[in-house]
Amino acid sequence: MEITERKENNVIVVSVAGRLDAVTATGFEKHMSTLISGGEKKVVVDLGSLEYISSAGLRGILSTAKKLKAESGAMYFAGLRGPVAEVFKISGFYSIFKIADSVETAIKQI
Amino acid sequence: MEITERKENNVIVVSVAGRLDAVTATGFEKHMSTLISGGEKKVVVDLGSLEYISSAGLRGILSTAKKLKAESGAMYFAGLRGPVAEVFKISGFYSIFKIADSVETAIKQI
Amino acid sequence: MEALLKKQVPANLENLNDLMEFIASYALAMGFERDRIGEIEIAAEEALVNIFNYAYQNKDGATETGDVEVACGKDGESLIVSITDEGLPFNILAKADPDISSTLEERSIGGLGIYMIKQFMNGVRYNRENGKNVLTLTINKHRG
Amino acid sequence: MEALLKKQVPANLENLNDLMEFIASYALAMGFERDRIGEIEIAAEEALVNIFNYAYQNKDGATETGDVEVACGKDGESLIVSITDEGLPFNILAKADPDISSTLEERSIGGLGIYMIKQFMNGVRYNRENGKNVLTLTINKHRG
Ligand SMILES: Nc1ncnc2c1ncn2[C@@H]1O[C@H](COP(=O)(O)OP(=O)(O)O)[C@@H](O)[C@H]1O
Ligand SMILES: Nc1ncnc2c1ncn2[C@@H]1O[C@H](COP(=O)(O)OP(=O)(O)O)[C@@H](O)[C@H]1O
Repeated sequence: MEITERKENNVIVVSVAGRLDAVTATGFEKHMSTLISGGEKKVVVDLGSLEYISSAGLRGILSTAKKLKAESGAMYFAGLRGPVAEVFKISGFYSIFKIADSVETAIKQI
Repeated sequence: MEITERKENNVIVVSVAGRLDAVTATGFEKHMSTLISGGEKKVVVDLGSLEYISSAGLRGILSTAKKLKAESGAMYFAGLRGPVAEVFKISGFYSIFKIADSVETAIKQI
Repeated sequence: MEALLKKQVPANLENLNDLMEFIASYALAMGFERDRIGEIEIAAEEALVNIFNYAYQNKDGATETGDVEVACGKDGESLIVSITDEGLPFNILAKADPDISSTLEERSIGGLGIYMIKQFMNGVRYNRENGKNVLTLTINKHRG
Repeated sequence: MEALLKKQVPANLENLNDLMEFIASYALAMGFERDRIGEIEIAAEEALVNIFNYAYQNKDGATETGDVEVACGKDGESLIVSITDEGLPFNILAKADPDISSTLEERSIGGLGIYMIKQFMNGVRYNRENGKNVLTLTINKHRG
């Protein structure tokens, strides 16, 4: 897993590439936790280069979302494809999260 | 399936023997529905001679319970054993229904 | 899988008892105990009744006629029951379980059938082959 | 089941990547496609991580050491992955699925792992044999 970040106005775009699995999910969760503690309120998570996600990754996303919600923040996911989109679908994540086709759309709508 | 009935004061005791399955459950449901429409409010269902229950039987019980609840009635189950008790357990019926060891206890408590 | 016995009948409730007896007597011959046979019957009934009710529905929701085939066999000490229909593709493994912790008011009336299949069987396998659904249940002498 | 390959390692997260590669390369050799291999990896990861986390817990909740064995084999066109541990008895088929329709607030953080195993696999079988849990996953070239 590789995490890269950029800021566009008041929106932070976090791109997660590679594998979000039982080995790497803790790193993701900590990273996101630090962002939220640092005061970020508008988060776009770009999954366009994510190849693999298991329940550990979903768990990391769920707990991040709960933390952000507690701070009245907002989160968007963008760029989901193939297996990652499929996992989001069967886990019901499409109905609990805001999902945009592209990072640009997500930034506009957040 | 065989249904027999007796009344003790204002409590109706319905004994269901044999198999409560996809073939017989409709008969059970209709029978119970008639009782409830007839004004019975305290129902003890004696399952001591019930040998087999499938989801069709559970469905019949759930819809009976919902009808009775709508009429502010009360229902107790008594005499569960072996496979029937097991099915009640795994279906979570022990936590939504009142279950007594014996018909006598049920009549007292209802 | 050895010692295969098959039975093919039209997929409707009238044939349930025959199919149940067919399966139960095979299990009995293999030396399964009475309570475990009850669990096998429940699982088989749930799968069969679903085929009767849902597999042969057409677009208008009307049920068309179709057959169901039940095969019994052994795999070592285990009983294998496989159920085949030519209806709509349907994978019970992928079907989410009902919420069994909800209250009576919240509880929906259905959804317990597939749940019980998974509870009672040791193995559940779904294959879609040549336009057929093949559900294979593997059952050990004890639920385990 | 033919062409069996086995790998036995201590049941901890450090060995996850090795086991995943072992399974993925077997599936690749059988001609499975990339996306389907991803689904197999998810299922295997979920089962393995649960064994790392829960199987060897003692009464005090502390995790003791123990091994896990992964075996890959074929059954015709299907891949068979069987995972064996000597931990607490645990049958994933009997585990109720999470409620995936609840809202973010209501949703619990866990419980999705076993659900995904059932979603992605064609067959799931659990046996408890001689103090061992044997989980056997049957996987066709395509999920459907
Ligand atoms: N063979 C099948 N074909 C299509 N849909 C099915 C089939 N079996 C079950 N289903 C669907 O799965 C649901 C759950 O089935 P089940 O757990 O047996 O409970 P119930 O039939 O009481 O609702 C059914 O309501 C139906 O929508
Ligand atoms: N091998 C195992 N032994 C004992 N308990 C287990 C085992 N695997 C899973 N469990 C139990 O089943 C639950 C659900 O597992 P799972 O669906 O993988 O989600 P999660 O591990 O994220 O909670 C776990 O929380 C645990 O209580």
